[in-house]
Amino acid sequence: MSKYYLFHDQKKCIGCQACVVACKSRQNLPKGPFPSLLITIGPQWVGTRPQMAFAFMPCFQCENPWCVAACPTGAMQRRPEDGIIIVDPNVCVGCKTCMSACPWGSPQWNPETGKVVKCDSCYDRLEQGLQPACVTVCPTACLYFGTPDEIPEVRRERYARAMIHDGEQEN
Amino acid sequence: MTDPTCKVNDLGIWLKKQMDEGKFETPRSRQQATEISGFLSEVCQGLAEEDHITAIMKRADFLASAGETAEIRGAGKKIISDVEENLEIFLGHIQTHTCPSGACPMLTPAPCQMACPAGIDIPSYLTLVGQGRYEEAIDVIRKDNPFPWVCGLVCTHPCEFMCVRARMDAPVAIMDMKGLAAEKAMSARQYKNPEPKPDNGHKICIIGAGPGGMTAAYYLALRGYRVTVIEALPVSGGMMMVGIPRYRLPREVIDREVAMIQDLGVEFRFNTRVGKDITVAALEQEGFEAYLLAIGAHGSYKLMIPGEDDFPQVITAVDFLLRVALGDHRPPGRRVAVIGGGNVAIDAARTSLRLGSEEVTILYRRTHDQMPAHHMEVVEAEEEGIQFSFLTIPKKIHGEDGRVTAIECVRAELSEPDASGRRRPVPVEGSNYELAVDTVIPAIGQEVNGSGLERFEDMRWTRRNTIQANTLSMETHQARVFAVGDAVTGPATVVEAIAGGKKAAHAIHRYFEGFPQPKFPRAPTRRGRMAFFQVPAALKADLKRVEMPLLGNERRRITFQQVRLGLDDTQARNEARRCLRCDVCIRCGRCVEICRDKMGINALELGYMDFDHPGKTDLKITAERCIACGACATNCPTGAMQMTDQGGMRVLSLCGTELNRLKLEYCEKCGAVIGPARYHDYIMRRIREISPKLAGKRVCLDCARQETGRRHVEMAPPEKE
Amino acid sequence: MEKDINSLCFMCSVRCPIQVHVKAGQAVSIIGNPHVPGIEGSLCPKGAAGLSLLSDTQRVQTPMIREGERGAGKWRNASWDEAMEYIAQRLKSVISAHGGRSVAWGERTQLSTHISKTFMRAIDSPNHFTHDALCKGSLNTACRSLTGYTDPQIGIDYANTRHLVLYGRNMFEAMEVKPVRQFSRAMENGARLTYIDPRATITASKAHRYWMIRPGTDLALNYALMHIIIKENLYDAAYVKKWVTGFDALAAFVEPYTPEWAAAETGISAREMVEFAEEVSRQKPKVVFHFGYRCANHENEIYLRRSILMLNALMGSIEAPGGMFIKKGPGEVGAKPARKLTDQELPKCADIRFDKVGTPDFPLPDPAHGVAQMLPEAILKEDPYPIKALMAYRFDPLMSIADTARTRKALDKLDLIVTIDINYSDIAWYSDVILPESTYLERMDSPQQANGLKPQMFLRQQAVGPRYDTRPGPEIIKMLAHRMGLSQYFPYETVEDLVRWQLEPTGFTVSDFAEKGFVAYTDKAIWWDRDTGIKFKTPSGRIEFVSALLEDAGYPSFPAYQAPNAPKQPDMFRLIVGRCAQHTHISTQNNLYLNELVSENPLWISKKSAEKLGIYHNQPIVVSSDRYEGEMHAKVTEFIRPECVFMLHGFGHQVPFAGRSYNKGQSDAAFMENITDAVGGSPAFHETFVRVRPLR
Amino acid sequence: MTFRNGQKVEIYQKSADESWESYMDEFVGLHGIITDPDAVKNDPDALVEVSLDEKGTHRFPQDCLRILED
Repeated sequence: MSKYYLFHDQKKCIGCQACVVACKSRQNLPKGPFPSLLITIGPQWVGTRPQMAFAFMPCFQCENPWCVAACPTGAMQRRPEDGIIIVDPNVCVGCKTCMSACPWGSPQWNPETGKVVKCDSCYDRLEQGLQPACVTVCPTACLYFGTPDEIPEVRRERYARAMIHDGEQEN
Repeated sequence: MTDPTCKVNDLGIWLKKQMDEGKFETPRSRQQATEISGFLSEVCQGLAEEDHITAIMKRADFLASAGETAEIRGAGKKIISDVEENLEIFLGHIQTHTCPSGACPMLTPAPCQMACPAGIDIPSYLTLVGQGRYEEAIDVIRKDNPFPWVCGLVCTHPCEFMCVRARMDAPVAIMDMKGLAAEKAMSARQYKNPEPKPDNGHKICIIGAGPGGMTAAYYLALRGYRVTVIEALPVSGGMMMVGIPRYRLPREVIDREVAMIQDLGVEFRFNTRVGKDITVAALEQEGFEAYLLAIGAHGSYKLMIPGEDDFPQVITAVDFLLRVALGDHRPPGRRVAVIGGGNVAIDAARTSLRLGSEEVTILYRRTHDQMPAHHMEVVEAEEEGIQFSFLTIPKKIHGEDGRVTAIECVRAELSEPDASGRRRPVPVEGSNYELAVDTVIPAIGQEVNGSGLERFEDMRWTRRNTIQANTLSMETHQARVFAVGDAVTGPATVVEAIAGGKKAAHAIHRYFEGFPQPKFPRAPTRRGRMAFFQVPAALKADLKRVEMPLLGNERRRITFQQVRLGLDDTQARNEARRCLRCDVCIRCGRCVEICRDKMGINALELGYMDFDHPGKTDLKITAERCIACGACATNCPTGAMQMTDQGGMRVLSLCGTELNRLKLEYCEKCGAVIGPARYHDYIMRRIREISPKLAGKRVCLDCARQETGRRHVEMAPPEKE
Repeated sequence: MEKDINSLCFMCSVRCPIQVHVKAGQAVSIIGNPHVPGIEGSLCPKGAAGLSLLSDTQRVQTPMIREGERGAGKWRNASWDEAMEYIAQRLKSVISAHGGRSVAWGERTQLSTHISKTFMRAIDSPNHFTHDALCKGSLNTACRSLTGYTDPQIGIDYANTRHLVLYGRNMFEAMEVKPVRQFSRAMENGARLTYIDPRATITASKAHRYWMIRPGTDLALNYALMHIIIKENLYDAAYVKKWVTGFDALAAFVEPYTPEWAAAETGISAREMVEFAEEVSRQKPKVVFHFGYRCANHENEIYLRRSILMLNALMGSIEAPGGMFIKKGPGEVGAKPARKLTDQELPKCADIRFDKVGTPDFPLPDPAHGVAQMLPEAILKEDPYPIKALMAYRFDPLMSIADTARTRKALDKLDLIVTIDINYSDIAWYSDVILPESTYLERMDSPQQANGLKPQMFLRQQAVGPRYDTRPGPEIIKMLAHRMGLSQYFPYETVEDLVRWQLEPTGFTVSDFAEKGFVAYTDKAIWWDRDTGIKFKTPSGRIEFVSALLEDAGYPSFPAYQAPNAPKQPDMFRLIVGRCAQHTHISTQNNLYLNELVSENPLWISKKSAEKLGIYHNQPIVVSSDRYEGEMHAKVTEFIRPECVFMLHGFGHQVPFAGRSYNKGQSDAAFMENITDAVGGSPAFHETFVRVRPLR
Repeated sequence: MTFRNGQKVEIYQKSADESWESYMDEFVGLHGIITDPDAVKNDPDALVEVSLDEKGTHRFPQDCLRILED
């Protein structure tokens, strides 16, 4: 785990994929790689209600990253200062071992460069005091990024708020 | 070695750097620069047409005139001047699809093609021959050499010296493959001329019907010139016909290929020596606008020993071979001494034997190993019973009644190496002896006989008594007069004369078109990029160079039948599969380096790649070590190394040589390919310590991601939780 | 050098405020304008894909003049001078032969529309029309019939609503960033969402109540809801008394439309309707029955839209926090809006419009927009007079007007077709001249008058110079006007000149926009007094249930309910169409990133119907209507009513130069019949029936 | 020095001979193989044919050549 944490509030997510596009656009990627991906589950009927869920899949920036261990060239690295895992394109030779090693499918293949690309939590933006691109553009503000203590207890807060309002309106 | 540089590639690199540094701030200029960069890259990859230059210049003009900053305008100007100054190189990339600098990987020619003086696209025709496509092979060869059959039999084949396969075992039999193609195409009536351009009205006079003159005639005729060839002898072919004996080169071979040139409308005038039978003034009268001197080197050096000029039985090898070629088949004598150690000496000796001479001895000043003659020729001569007397210096020719009776020689020994490292033969005092012979054939060198060319007054001669000509354009110091072949180089090879003839044809055309003459050696033209033969590594490694079958020794001694009997289809098929396809694999070594130094796997042992320090090559070891990660293929700049999934296997191949073949595994969920077990084992070993439990489950990357996503979602109505 | 430019997006027509980061002259990132409350950096996926439009090599890069047959794809590149001269010569000859009225100008409404309108006035043609009718002409008419305002003049207070009711308004896919963001927050605070659609969309999956209604029966539902609300006194009686006319007539009219009757018609249970009516009544007036966005489905479209608006009126939610409001302009605070070129003294055209809007034949649609789908018949029948030239400005009749084959036939009769566009649209490909417009990132535009609770003005500011030989629309029109000898109406050279001229009366200058991208006329939300101050612009000054506009034109205010048309054959499906979050109409299908996300439009078909036809998921199928037959892929799903099939709009492009979208999917317009709501003006896009069979 | 077919050589200097042409200047330092020595009489004055690594086959005067190995 990096020192940061990205929380995806699936309740608010509408699956629009602005996050995915902003991510590709930031790295100026061609067709193919998705360093972050939004996975749609459903729809399925839950009673009379069609239910869909979306899972946002950036890199989880593992504490003990398999991709780094698998990489024979040293291109895949964990930044000591913040634990973000990055790939150095100057060292990567495109052996794809990181891709196969990662259980979450996070490292992606860039067919234009013949190298791996991945979510690097937009560390360049973080260094400028900004949020990652995906978090910044999310229209419903369902993505939260920060150190774990900064992440709001979203679900608990929502419940509390709903209780207050519903109390007013419903019974 | 410094990194190779190419003007086109350099400009592309420079432009990219300018863009990376943000020199093109306005998007419009940046777009123009991006487009130029794209065009340059296409030029470097051989994907460009000539209008690419126009397109580049149009955009550069925009930058130079409408660029928003002085820097952008400066860049535009630099691009314009770079292209203008190096137009020859830019056009070369586009027209020939080769960049001999080595900086443009896709355009780097094969060493064999570079070595061929005529620049034949050897890998392409070898492939075609290997597929039995002889007609197309001949078309490819004749784009650069109108004498594939002749050269298929007698070429000195520099290509084979440079053949990379030689660093593994023995060179590909490039020459023999060419001979086969010509024979097969001719026999199937598929040996055809290309369609010539329409008549352009210009008249060209070529003096000498040897390989140089006739090659020029061929390419000029194809370009629509009206060509006349003037020949002093009654036959065409020059030294090919009157210097090379028939058992090496049958007359029919020359005749058929010359006939192809005649077929293009080239006029031949035989028995016509310029300066004697026709004057230069008369030729001018006829309206010839340019001349090509291709008179060869038919004069002979003299032995400068007593008795040389006193007997009719002393006949130079050149004169002897000419006489035989023109039909005089009397033996020169019973006991013949041939003097010299070169190919001509061997030819004279073997010819004498075939005419019925009983004893033929070659006298040579130096040792066997120092004989300049081609090794195979020496071996075949020895097999036929030619005697050799080495370290033997002729001193005097003795005779009686106007007939030669003996040659007096002195034995020699080699000196200690002198300052230049040369070991000279030094006569041993008092070792004189006489060898009883009735004929002496000196074969110690030829020279140009320039008589009759005096009217070309501005032409200059070298101290070697050859015509001085620029070896790129074949121009002499006389305007409108070009020269090629032995007349320029001194006695040299057929293929050099052919190369010269082709260069001269280009130069004459450029002269008429008003184009400047080339400043650099013209790069050979890549005629295609043929599909690879799929060959297992073991077979590739084990295929031995084809052995040319030879005529039986008994027949050889008594007839002029062709000695080298030629290859058959099967032999050719196998021989073509020995080719390493250096037109695609440029031996940059990136694959080896990545596999060994970056991946630490070292599954590629391709020692042949280094010209200066070839190491061990083991094509079979890859299958033992390679994990099929594909990094070599990904980083291969030319597509020589490829990794593909076929028939349930992942196959790594280098120019079609299957280096490794591993069974694919499939995703347990969706059935997508997930690569071979050995690859996964490699990864598992690397991550074992941090993921000890992970084993067995094989899902593809997409499914892994989907799976994880699924585990992360909650599916519940959006109400209170 | 790095800088941030505050500007306006134009990946769709919503024009969300954006901020473009520019480094060494190149745009390197786009985010939502962080200075704008309710945006705060956010973008939709289309907005996020803006840079791939900017860098697209598959957009029009230089003026082009057709060389071969129309649509054959043979072009020569031309200079702007050459292209303008070419157009001007041909326009002049058309005008001299057939008069100014023979020129039509079709446009997707945008910030520069006042300029093209000025051009048309200057050449004495009444035939400027916009895309609007195709989207929501009947809604516009419905709004005017009830309130005197058009739909763009009415806003929705998403942030404070307690209940949002959507009739097929698929707001989480056909998304506008600010409403999505505001309503997401409202939902977090307990706001409820009811969604009514024959197809279960993502929006449906977010709703607290989802009704999979029988297609075309929404009006039945609404009549029943009004029946319940009136019968059970669930309406805001004080508000109705004060602000509504014709309530009694409505009450009498809906009396027979019981929930039980509607249940049979719509497939929604009567009990649910009653529960719903009771719920919204508790929440009133913080209730919004959304009047819709694209409202062009049925021949009685205007009456459905009126019924939705009437439900709002019954809830007392028009001009109520958490409900709807009338947008306030600068006049509310005594300030002035930016002026427009059309404010000038311009020739008055005496001719009627080609679509006959404003005549007794077609009295009610908004003449400011006209009725685009009338164009093909007007050309073909030369009724009311010949049309000989078409200027298409970011508007594509081939893919936007139903019945493409017919439209193409009409276009073939024209002497001149000119397209101004960024992309190689299908109409561009079918034109005689293509004039490439600079993208929204490469140009400044006329200021946007953003009326609302707090009137503001936004400015699209140029982030980067044009990448190709393109120009901003206002400069293109000015160039053409100059060639036509009409310069006097276009007092500017550059867009910046124009903006300065427009801003003159406002007291603001261009530089005032630099910091935040907008200027505010006030910082306080303006609500009119619900007792005394709501300024309805109807003749009565109230919400007219019984509408003077309609009745005066001879149309009823409440027509009796008519069941939707049945298919001609029982094996046919009603074709319904819609949008996804990743594409804008017909304009983004070739965008590198958006195309990668959604590259084709499969046909949604219910599992039940598919099983009957032997069609499985992802199978190639043939879809045919009376107008067209084409191949698609089947998306077999439980989430659509069995009597209808669905396809996304905007696919099936036929331009080889736009390689990513070329021949991908099918265009809904090709299948459709060109049918119009004769009262309101919208086309009826959901009145086409198709057959589906597996591809053999 | 006599040159034989197949010997590896280096163009180690420019030649003073008249047959040396200016484009050959950039060949200095390159390695190659003797492909056609003086095939007749080991004349130190004869031009010999050398195939250069990646730079083609040319005739050179002998004073610019040096044998790299036998």
